[in-house]
Amino acid sequence: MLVAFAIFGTLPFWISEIGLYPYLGAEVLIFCIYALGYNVLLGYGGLPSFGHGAYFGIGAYAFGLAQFNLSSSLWLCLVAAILAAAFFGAIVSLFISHRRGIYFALMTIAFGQMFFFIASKWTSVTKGEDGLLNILRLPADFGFAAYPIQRNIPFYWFVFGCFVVTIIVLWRVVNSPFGKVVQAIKQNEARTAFLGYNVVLYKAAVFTLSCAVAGFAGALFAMAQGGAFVQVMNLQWSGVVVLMVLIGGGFVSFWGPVLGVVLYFVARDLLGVYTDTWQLWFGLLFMLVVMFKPEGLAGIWQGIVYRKQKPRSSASLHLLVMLRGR
Amino acid sequence: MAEPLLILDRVEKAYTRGLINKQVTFRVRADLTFGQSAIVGMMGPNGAGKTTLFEMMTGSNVPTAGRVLCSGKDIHQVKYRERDRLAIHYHQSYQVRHFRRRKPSFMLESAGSDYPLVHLFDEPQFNTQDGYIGFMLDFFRKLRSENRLVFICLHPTAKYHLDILKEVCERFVFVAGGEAKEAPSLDALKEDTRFRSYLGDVMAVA
Amino acid sequence: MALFEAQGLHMRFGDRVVLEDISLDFPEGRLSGIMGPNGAGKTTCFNVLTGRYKPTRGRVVFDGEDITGLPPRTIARKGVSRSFQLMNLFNDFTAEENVLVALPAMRQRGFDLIGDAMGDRDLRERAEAVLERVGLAGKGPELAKNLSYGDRRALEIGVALAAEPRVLFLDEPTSGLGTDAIARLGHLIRKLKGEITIVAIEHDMEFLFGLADSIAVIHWGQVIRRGTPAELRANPWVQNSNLGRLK
Amino acid sequence: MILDVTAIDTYYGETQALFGVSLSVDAGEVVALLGPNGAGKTTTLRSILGLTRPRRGAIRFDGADVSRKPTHDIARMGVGWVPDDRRICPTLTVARNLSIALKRTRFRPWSMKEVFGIFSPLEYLVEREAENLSGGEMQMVAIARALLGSPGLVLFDEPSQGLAPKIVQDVLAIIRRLKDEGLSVIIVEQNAETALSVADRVYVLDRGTVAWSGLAAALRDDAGKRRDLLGA
Amino acid sequence: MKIKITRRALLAGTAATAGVTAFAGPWKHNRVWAQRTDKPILIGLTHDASGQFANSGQDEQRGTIMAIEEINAKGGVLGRKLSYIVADTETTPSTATRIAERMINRNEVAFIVGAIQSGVANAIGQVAQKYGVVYFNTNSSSPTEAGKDCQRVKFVWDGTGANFANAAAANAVKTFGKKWLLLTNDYVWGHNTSKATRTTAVQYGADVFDEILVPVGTRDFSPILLKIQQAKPDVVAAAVGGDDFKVMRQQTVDMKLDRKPAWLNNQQDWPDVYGLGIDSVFGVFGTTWYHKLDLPGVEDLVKKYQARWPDTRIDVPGNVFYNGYMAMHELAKAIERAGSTNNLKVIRALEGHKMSARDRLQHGDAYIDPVSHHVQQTIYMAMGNDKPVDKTDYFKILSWVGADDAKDKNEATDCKLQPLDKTPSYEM
Amino acid sequence: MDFLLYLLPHLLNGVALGLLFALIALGFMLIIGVMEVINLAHGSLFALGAYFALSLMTPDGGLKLGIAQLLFDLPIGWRYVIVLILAPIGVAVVGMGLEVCLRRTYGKDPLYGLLLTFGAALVLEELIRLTWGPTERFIPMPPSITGAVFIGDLIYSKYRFFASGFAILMIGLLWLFLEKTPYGALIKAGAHDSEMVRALGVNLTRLRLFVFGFGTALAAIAGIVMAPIWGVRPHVGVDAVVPAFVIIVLGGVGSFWGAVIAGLLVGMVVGLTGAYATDWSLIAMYILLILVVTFRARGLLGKKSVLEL
Repeated sequence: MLVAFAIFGTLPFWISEIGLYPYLGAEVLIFCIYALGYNVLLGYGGLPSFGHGAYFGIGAYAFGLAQFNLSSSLWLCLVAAILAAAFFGAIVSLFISHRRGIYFALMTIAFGQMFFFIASKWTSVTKGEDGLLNILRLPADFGFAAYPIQRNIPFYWFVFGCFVVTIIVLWRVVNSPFGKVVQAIKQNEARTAFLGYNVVLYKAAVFTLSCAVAGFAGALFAMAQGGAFVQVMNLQWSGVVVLMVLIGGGFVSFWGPVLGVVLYFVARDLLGVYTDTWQLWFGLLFMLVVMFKPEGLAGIWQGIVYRKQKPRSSASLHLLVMLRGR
Repeated sequence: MAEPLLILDRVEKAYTRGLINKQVTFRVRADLTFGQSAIVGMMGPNGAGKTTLFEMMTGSNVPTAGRVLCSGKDIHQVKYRERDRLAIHYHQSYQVRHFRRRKPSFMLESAGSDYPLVHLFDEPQFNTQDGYIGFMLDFFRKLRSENRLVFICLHPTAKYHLDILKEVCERFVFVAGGEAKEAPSLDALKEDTRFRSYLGDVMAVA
Repeated sequence: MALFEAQGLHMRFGDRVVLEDISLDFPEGRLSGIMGPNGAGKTTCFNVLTGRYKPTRGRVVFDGEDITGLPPRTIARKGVSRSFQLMNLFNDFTAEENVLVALPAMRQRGFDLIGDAMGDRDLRERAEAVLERVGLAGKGPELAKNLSYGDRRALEIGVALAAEPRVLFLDEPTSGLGTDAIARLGHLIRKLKGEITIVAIEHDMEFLFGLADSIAVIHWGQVIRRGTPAELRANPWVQNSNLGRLK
Repeated sequence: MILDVTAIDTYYGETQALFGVSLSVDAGEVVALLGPNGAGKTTTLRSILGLTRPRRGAIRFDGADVSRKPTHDIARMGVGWVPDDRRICPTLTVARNLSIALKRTRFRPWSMKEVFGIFSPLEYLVEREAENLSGGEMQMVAIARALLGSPGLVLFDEPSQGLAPKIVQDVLAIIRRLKDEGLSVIIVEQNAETALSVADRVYVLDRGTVAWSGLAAALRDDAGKRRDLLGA
Repeated sequence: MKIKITRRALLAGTAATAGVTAFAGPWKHNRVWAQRTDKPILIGLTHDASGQFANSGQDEQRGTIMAIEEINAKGGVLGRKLSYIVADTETTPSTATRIAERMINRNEVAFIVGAIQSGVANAIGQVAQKYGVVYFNTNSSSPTEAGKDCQRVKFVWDGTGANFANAAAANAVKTFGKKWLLLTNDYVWGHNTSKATRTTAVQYGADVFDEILVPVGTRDFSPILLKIQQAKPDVVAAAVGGDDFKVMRQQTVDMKLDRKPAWLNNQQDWPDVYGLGIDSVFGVFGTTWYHKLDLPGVEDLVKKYQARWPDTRIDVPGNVFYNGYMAMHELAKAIERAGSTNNLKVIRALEGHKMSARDRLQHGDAYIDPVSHHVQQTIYMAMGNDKPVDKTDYFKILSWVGADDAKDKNEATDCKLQPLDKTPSYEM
Repeated sequence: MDFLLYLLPHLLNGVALGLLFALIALGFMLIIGVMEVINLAHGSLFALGAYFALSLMTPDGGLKLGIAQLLFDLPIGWRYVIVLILAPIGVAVVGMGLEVCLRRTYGKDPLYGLLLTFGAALVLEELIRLTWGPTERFIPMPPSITGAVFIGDLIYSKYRFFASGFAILMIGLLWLFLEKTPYGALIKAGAHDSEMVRALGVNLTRLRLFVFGFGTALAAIAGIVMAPIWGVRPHVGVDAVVPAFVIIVLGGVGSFWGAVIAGLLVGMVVGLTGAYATDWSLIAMYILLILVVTFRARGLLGKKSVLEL
């Protein structure tokens, strides 16, 4: 956790030194937010969504449209993006929350594709293939002072702030009673229902929550890109977030998705130099992870750490588990 | 209602093979009447048609000829879902067979009964080691006392099977050679050579 | 009047009759047993009673209130709790978390998105008390999946108990346990008996006959016999079986 | 010993069904497993076949350790199985059900003709879809199927279930014949009488443990003991 | 001398060094170079290498690279060589944004060239505008490119859907009949192009009785073709692009609907048609260039192409290659005219610049419209060639329309260029 | 009357499409039946079939082996026949490779199988892109099955008649295979009760390998036949796997004729939306999926299966 903050908190000071660029850092953080939100659904809720790109896209569009039609306040536009994604997520959750496993996954694909098609079709609103352009990085107005975030480095700091806020919120959520119930549902849905919990409602809530976070990330992405494009809503992009979260180890660790995202982007930027086929290798890596280590990178790391700690008493183990949140 | 509980009115089922030159590969007939409640033991070699008879009594298998009247109602004219309100077939799950339904349910009449009148127990398992035999026999007697007709289809492969039959059954039906025949007692059945050959060595024990 | 009652339950899956006219009543404070051979419909019956399935016909009454067809969560909130035949724990939770999630106080806080689930001292004390009650004192921090089988069985009951039920349904609590563990479980259930109303499906007749106040035998989806253990044993066939030789 | 089962613990998921069960079968021997509902008889057979692999303990068949072998290898070594619920594929005809079972092992081979010689009704049923068979007919198919696999050890799970007395006698005759030919049989029965009439030795199971074992004759002759162990 | 610094070579060095010590990054050297006149001018090539338009993207890349090599062979620009880096935009705007950010901030390119899809072009255009980097949209022909999505730094080199519609519609009403049906790919380019077609056609008396929207990614056109067959229009004006068009053409030919009704296909990109056989070209369509134009220099270019790219599947240059090639050459000339790589100077050198027919290898003169930054140029009308002279001779050029006749009048009203003084300035 | 006459070709179209859908779905179903795996890579293998065919049909396909030249010298009709045999075999080999990877997921949550095949789908698509390029390709067809036929006033594609006929033939052959051959018996028995089949001495591992190969070969055949209708591009797979799933859910897992009927139904829906609501035709499949799963998760003729989680 501290490591993550240390790395991301100082990133603009060294990223150029290693041959990368601050803009990439911002994209990485945005996708971290997206993936962390997604992991509350997949890793904690056990609900695989293959159509999450839709809500990311909805957030992006909503941010742009709000900026053009509603208000020039950054905060209002962000709220609009979050609400829009949450709203559509909530509607979809009505259809899918009583489903599990494969049916759930396929329904999310179907809805994701529908949103994608509608976004590409509804050109009067989304501007279709051209993309919704000229979305501004509105100044961050804190009341006492407003900071422009047009340039990449200030924008990075802004995104970093969002990242920290998201982490704090999601960390609270997964360790809250709500988070516990969601984890309980993942482990044993029937039992949770028999303990008096309204399972469908919790599933709908966690789906909506993760859609809201996706929408938030989408809005930031729209700012980063200066536009909203329909491609982020397609199946392949939705699949990429699943890949990132699983390879990173979302099943076993809160931080897993961050590892996955960093690996994905850095590999993409660095390996992309040597090979056009890096997507292929990433896909193969994903298959290997599913086959041999569904716990992902975080799982491998935990495996090493726990092996070292075997002699410790169960109480201190518990302490460790609590510290890691799982 | 003074209607007899169950009438197998010249019921016959035949399976044939071949489209033009039809050959009968299987046939079972029954013409029996059960006026009031009783516990009936049913026996017969494998493939003689006991299960087919049961299926016709519960209405799932349509007879080639004849009628099954359950408390005066032709069971094949009763709504599918309500047939088990007249006659119910208890069987091992692997014995379930599915038959085609010709008429839609709404064209049929309702059963007019709440709890099955005829109970058909197809090869219930009797294990001497746990105590369930006792509970099961009690149950048969309870059904009988509540004016139900109980069939127990049982192959007496051991002496205690015969003991059970003797203990609870008042009437016996033996299905063999394509026909269901009734006998008043086990001893009467034993007069039948086919029954003796069906029993084989168990006869000696009995 | 009995605390929990089933009146004329019917259940069909498609064309298959699974439950036929089941009527049962479980008096308050007693331990009622349900027994029957495999596939007789005991677990289906349990599932109907606890709300997992809606009966095709018939009523389930709890404390004078008709709860037929209500979803499991609603029935559970009224004070009906159950354990499962196949172990149904939250495996990646610790024993303490397992119990914690089951506490009604936790349920009320279920949509609390920011509080700390493990931070409430009062809740944790209550969870610890439940663990102690089922003989798992001190095993709270252990992950459920790392517990021994017997402890898991006990935790299974602990989770059901933590919901502070008025009626506790136990589905084959002894299944898979060795003789010693069965004895310990019997001890635990005997302690609970009298405190709350218990209904237990059980395969192990020795166990059940030793504990139950009354027993219903289910076969072919019907109650084929009911009575006190002594009444059931009166039948000569029963006398000659294993059951007859029990002390 | 053709089969040696040593102290096996078998679980379904995490539910333990067998607690240290040991038994052995000699070549040309018929062994009966008796016991009440849920005692672990069927589980024992499943463990031998490797369908539910024991977590602890060892199983040796025909001189080889089979406790880690895949089921199909165990079957190919010559273990035949007549499951209690028959498990005939309902959408296949009798002939096709039998044809998929045909195989050779080091033990005596059986031909279709031979099998039809024993179960004469089957010959007329070959073209029938298995779901249209009566219970007894299915049982015949199940036994025929086990024989066609040329077994050296046949596991009969409730073979008398649903069969007419005469056919039960036939099945018992087959068991005796297998025994005479030096093949071995384990027979699981609820109906103790039937089993005792053919078995050499008996294991009585109770709640997943061996409660008693000994010669079948001892039980046959001692009514009191029989009552004690098996009920009336 | 050929300088070929590909992204691969450049980044390979980067990655290798980065691991060892605190590496200063390539751009630090650039700054040093910036003071020296022999520093190569770095061009970022943002051509699609994967995705829906990869085929065309690679073709225009060949054009651009060939032009760069020719320029370097002649001694470069302002005495400096050109070098380039390439990156795959995956035909995805969000990837294009990231690549543009990287090229500008990290690789410090001087100019960016390349796009097929309008979304990609817009994405790059936005980033480029932010930093003031001159960007050539070589092949995206959405009318919005030079309309509402125009940028001060962006120059559009292909004819747009509106140009082609203007060139074709008038003629078609006269020749084929008045009963028109529009077939529109359900996205921005399709909508705008169909709108332009409809306006022009109606102006000349056509009756547009139906418009069928075809979703992007449609595979099976038979229901649509059956409908067309049943409706019996005189003209089907199709604005269907990319791979969709290829499938549609294949199926139309298969159902023998390619002769009647008359098909008016907005534009025909060479990479989309080449290799499918002459039979597969159907209908009347527009193009900006053809390799058998009877003009001096055309044959030369074909020969140079074949010498430079002997292995490609496309044996002769087509319009997509041509746009890339011409644009790159014009960029070099503009730098020369500006006498500097200063972006604002280059922009000024480009705006309103006139290009002679001879230089353009077209029949009419062309100019860069200062209002929309769109290259107004000759548009050719063509159809399938029934008398090909060789196996590459797919098209029969029917006629051509000069730049002013083909011009899209709406551009002037739709396009609002950012003021030049609000555009960041730089010099590489 | 006129309306009906207009409708007729669309219905024909729907039937042709439906038969091909059924062919895709049957291979998909075999795999679900025996392995209880939802093979999301089915569509990519479908695409791979078309690409293998492309390589074998024309030198443009990128096959540079000397032996292939022999093939290219054959008359196109013969070549097509050979390709219809060789390409599916090639895809079956790839499918078997995937099955070997899948083994580790058997007995776990079916989600793992889903995730693995999802990854495999991405990998296969990427491989196709790398090998054959990202753009639309066309497989040359024997002239005898291309062109149009006239039914009275209406034109209809000859190829679609061929495709329908071929699909009917394949479905018929598949039925015969399942009903009349010992392998068919093993597959059916294996799908019904894998445990018993193992106890009969059948190597289930090998049976699964075979069935997976067989199922993917069916996908490949469908891919080849579908190629002239849908075109060949790397991401064509998604368009095949969604109807397959809809059909299986509609028709019920394990029901052969259920799948055929559902295939026809889905084909009809797609054909008609293509004609009368063209701009919505691509979403139609997804709307159908949502409707089907929302209202009829068990399927029309289906039994309980792994799908019901």
